[in-house]
Amino acid sequence: MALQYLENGEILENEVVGPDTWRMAIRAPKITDAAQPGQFVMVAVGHESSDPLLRRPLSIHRAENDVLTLLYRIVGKGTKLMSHMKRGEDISLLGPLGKGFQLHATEHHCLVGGGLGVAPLLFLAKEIKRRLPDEKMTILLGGRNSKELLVLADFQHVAPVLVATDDGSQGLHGLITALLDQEISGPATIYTCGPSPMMKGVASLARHRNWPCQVSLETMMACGMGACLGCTVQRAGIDETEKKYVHVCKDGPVFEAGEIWL
Amino acid sequence: MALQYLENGEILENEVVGPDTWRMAIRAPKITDAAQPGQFVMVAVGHESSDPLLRRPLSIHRAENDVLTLLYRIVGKGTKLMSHMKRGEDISLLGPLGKGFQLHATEHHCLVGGGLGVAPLLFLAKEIKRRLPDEKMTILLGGRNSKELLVLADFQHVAPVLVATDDGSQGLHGLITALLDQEISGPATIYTCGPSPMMKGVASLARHRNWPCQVSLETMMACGMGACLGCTVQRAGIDETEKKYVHVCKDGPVFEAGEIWL
Amino acid sequence: MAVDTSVNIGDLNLANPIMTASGTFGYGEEFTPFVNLSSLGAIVVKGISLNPRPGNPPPRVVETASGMLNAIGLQNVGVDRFITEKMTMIRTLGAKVVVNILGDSLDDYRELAARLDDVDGIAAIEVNISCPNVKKGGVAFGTDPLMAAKVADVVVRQSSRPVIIKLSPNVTDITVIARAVEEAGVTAISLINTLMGMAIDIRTARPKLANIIGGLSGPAIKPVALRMVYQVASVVKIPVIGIGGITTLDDVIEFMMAGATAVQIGTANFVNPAVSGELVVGFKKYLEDSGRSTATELIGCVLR
Amino acid sequence: MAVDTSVNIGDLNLANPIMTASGTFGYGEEFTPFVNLSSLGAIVVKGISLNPRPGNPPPRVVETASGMLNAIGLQNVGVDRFITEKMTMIRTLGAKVVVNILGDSLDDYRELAARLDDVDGIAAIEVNISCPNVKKGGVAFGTDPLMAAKVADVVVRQSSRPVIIKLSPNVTDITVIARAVEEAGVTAISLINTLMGMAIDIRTARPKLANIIGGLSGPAIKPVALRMVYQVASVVKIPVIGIGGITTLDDVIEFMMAGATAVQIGTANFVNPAVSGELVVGFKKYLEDSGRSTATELIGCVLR
Ligand SMILES: Cc1cc2nc3c(=O)[nH]c(=O)nc-3n(C[C@H](O)[C@H](O)[C@H](O)COP(=O)(O)OP(=O)(O)OC[C@H]3O[C@@H](n4cnc5c(N)ncnc54)[C@H](O)[C@@H]3O)c2cc1C
Ligand SMILES: Cc1cc2nc3c(=O)[nH]c(=O)nc-3n(C[C@H](O)[C@H](O)[C@H](O)COP(=O)(O)OP(=O)(O)OC[C@H]3O[C@@H](n4cnc5c(N)ncnc54)[C@H](O)[C@@H]3O)c2cc1C
Ligand SMILES: Cc1cc2nc3c(=O)[nH]c(=O)nc-3n(C[C@H](O)[C@H](O)[C@H](O)COP(=O)(O)O)c2cc1C
Ligand SMILES: Cc1cc2nc3c(=O)[nH]c(=O)nc-3n(C[C@H](O)[C@H](O)[C@H](O)COP(=O)(O)O)c2cc1C
Ligand code: FES
Ligand code: FES
Repeated sequence: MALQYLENGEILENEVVGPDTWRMAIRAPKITDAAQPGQFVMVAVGHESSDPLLRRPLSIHRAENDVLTLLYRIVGKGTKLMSHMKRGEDISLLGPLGKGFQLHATEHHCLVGGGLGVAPLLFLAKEIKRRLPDEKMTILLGGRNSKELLVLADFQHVAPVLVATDDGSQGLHGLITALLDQEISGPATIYTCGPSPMMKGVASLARHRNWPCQVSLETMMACGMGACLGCTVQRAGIDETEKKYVHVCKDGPVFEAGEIWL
Repeated sequence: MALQYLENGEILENEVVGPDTWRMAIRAPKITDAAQPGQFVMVAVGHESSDPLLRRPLSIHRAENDVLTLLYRIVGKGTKLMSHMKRGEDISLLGPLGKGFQLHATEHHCLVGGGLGVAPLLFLAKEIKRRLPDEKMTILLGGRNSKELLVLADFQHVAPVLVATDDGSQGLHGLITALLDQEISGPATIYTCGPSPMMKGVASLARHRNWPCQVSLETMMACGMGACLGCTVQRAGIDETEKKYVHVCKDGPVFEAGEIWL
Repeated sequence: MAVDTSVNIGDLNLANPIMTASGTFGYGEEFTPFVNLSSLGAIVVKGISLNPRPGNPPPRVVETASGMLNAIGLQNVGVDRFITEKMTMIRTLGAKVVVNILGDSLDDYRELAARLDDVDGIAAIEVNISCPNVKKGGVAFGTDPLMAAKVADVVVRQSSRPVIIKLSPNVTDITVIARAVEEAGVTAISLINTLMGMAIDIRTARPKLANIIGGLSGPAIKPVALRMVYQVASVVKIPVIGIGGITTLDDVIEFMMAGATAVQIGTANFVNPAVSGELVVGFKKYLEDSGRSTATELIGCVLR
Repeated sequence: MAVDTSVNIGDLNLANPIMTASGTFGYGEEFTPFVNLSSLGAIVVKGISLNPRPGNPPPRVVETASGMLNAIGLQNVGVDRFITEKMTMIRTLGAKVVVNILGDSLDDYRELAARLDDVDGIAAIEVNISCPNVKKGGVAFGTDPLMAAKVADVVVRQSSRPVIIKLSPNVTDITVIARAVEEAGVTAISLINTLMGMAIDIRTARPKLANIIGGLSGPAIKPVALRMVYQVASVVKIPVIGIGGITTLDDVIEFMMAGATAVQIGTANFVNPAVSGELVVGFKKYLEDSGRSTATELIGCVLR
């Protein structure tokens, strides 16, 4: 079994980086050291209260020098509580969890992220650059508007970035799938994370173009470690055994697009 | 009906003043203005979480210049959460609640407080001094040891203070009832708040000496405003109607000692 | 856009679906500093019995995770003083008032219903059947479909007003009880009353409540309440009133979508005494914002 | 002072009363980074049926106030692969293992019990009777005393090992079911399984769980679980195993004082995967600090 830790990290930074979007940096040497791009952590948000009860899954945004970074959007109680946490406080993390992105040599690494889906892609981009420094990489980012293009500069430090916005306030006026369609030609490997309609679009284009495509999924999770069987998505193809479903926390969150029902 | 408010106060100070004991000052003009000694407030400790669920009853320790002060001990989840609140944050208060101390002219006002029971007595002492400046007042405070004699200096500013400690580290080595028995002679009115065995002792001595005696009680409370009927204590004497019990939040928290079963 | 927030419980028209739950709102009076009572759909007053009851010894309440246990023991002034003293005050409140009744026997219920039927200023009767039937060895009326139907029947016969029957959740199949009381002719069903629960003080090794067992209420029970409202609304034709842990506007909408025509706010009144009034305002705004023109559109939309 | 933390479930001696609950601890393996499994009283593995089951479509879990709803749908590999694949791994864990079984019919239960009786490395069988009886129109076995007793009877007859029967809390009178299965000869009773609950997504007006209704677990249900353990322990002579919202050491002590001989930790494992091991350590310390020399002194001390 892969190494997993329950680690109390010290919050080094917790700040706003976009609309309702925060970034938290945590000193957590054990998890940071073991982390692979595409993996996630389960974060305890509730202190001694039983409401909220469960940990919250968040992708590993960066993992460098003993410091794990999370990028999160306030959507409910748990993420709101996280945004109230202060530098110096402890936070309990469980991780690294799940199966991340698979890195293979390819002519062209294309990272396609929408909205908060950019969270795991920065770690991935940095790893590609570190481990496969000579290979071509392009990063495509989408958002509703220019403000929703999160941590853009961080990506630009790693590789060339192309952007699309729904309102045209920056980059291509339109969907990120259109950007992908226009800008990328020839063989490539796609890594994508974002809202589910976006990933569907990206996966279908990839199938069309014969690009291998890895998608990073989200589902509701109770445990994050394969114990509750709560985090299912359906496998592509019909099967009436217990193998009909895969578990996002253990078999994923990253899957080959063809493997599952998107 | 007496004036009651639901008021969001601003925390001006929240600091340790003794073993596990904190003092919180809150700008809350409406409640402060309406407050009488012996009354209490119901404090929301849970923010948007439903655990802890209920407000916590705390006596009004001071009420001056728009500022309400609470003195509280960390005994569980709710008070612990209170101690984490920071200056500048808001806190929701419901109050002032209940029937406080009755001030009548008397030869000698004796305030007898043990442990956290001193909380409502400071406000009372100040009111006696303000409204009945010519009458004699003595304050008797007890605690396990000198550290548990809380906010002693604040009392000493108002009137002469006598102390007793269980371990003899300050004042009389022994119970506060012994101190009361030794030091107070002649007619007096007793106001007491503290652990239940202490109040029993004080009330029994008062009965013996024919002193009017007001006691301030604590029970579990859900609403603090007479709606849940949860906060009962038994009335002295037997009665099989609904009048068998009184409600601490509405009929009290201050009672004539003879009125209830202590 | 003008929206219609009103709902009907039989012939009883409520300005909006927000009611307060029995035993959590006193006789209304206590809340006048915080809520404009006439803005509410209705208030339900503390349960009334034939004779005054002292209630249980303390401790009567204890907090649990996202909930509380109570064993008040149905303390009340009895129907005589309720009529002479409380109703006089209640009529001045400007609220629609539902009177909650409870008994030890069928005769109790019959007499209570008869006595209250002559009293002015009552909009409806709500019958609490979670109480023990003393003749049947203390088994709660509400746990047996036959007994529940009998109580419903005697009250309906004595009342010229709408009769709401309030179900106990401590049963194997709530739909059986619901169908039985519907057959008996009640106007509406309200649910749920509290779940039976317990807590122990480990320092003293004694139950935290003097009565040992108490009723669990608050957000903790909401999923159970919502499930039962959904189940009951699926099988009866009469209006269902949802109760159990309702605290936020989202909770109100959930219960209505599950099939509730109205809702009652209970424990939440203790946490925020202004909550019922806030929900009335919030509900109207929700309808406006969501582009629905009537409250009734919401009712049971999950069922369809 | 040397303390004896052990307890007995019939002939089965547990080093301490801390077990893990079925469906919340996988097959144990997932927790090896966080807990020394051999330090636990026992682990109970995910429920096993005769044939593999895919389980329900997603979403399968949703959080509620101090609790969660699940509708996993009893996904499992089936008894054959359980025996050949899982048991091989489980035997290496060094833990005392209780196997939880579930069926659609009496025959299922009989066959499961028979198949497992030959398998090495199983300390006891726990029978989940909260499942629907397909022959009886889907009414859960655990809601009817006769059906519950029949299941208990067939499993007891096929098993040479201790048989624990796990009760559903969704019943009017838990003591009736408990007495019925005691009569049928089970070694112990565990309770409670989850309460039936529901949640609605108001944006979509659809239930949050694909299965509509799910099982409520976690701290929210603790008061109900504790009450039922207390009630059952008051009427049966066999050991009772307490389950429901147990998270802290205080919770463990409460359940034991209410009459539980051992406890199972469920949802809390998701919040803190190390919790079961921490409770083993904490329990020993509690006994030492409280001056009790044996765990058994605690059992049912509220009842006395
Ligand atoms: C593997 C994984 C990685 C994730 N990475 C990130 C990340 O890097 N940054 C980020 O901001 N978010 C991420 N998410 C989503 C994040 O977990 C949820 O937004 C968060 O749990 C919401 O918690 P809350 O208490 O604020 O909201 P809640 O009050 O619990 O819910 C608010 C809304 O969010 C939805 N929601 C809650 N939990 C989840 C969940 N687990 N998955 C999807 N939707 C959910 C609810 O259905 C509800 O509509 C990830 C989810 C998964 C499964
Ligand atoms: C009218 C009134 C005035 C009070 N004034 C003060 C005050 O000025 N300063 C102060 O420190 N405390 C005061 N108390 C007690 C205070 O309300 C409790 O200590 C507090 O509610 C505990 O909350 P918690 O969440 O920290 O503890 P919990 O986790 O709720 O409980 C911890 C322990 O405290 C006990 N407890 C909880 N609530 C109460 C209660 N309402 N009354 C008595 N015991 C309780 C519990 O039984 C438990 O043993 C007062 C109580 C009342 C009724
Ligand atoms: C302190 C208290 C007293 C109650 N008294 C009554 C009562 O007299 N009659 C009744 O029918 N229900 C009574 N109830 C039950 C509530 O009306 C309601 O059904 C239950 O609390 C669930 O709703 P909630 O979770 O919103 O509180 C009482 C509840 C509480 C908490
Ligand atoms: C995700 C999940 C899956 C469960 N699966 C099973 C199961 O397969 N068999 C069973 O008997 N109980 C199952 N249960 C019930 C638990 O074993 C336990 O009885 C219940 O959750 C109450 O305990 P808790 O509040 O500590 O979680 C499951 C519970 C959860 C939360
Ligand atoms: S979240 Fe529990 S198995 Fe995946
Ligand atoms: S605390 Fe509710 S009536 Fe006193």
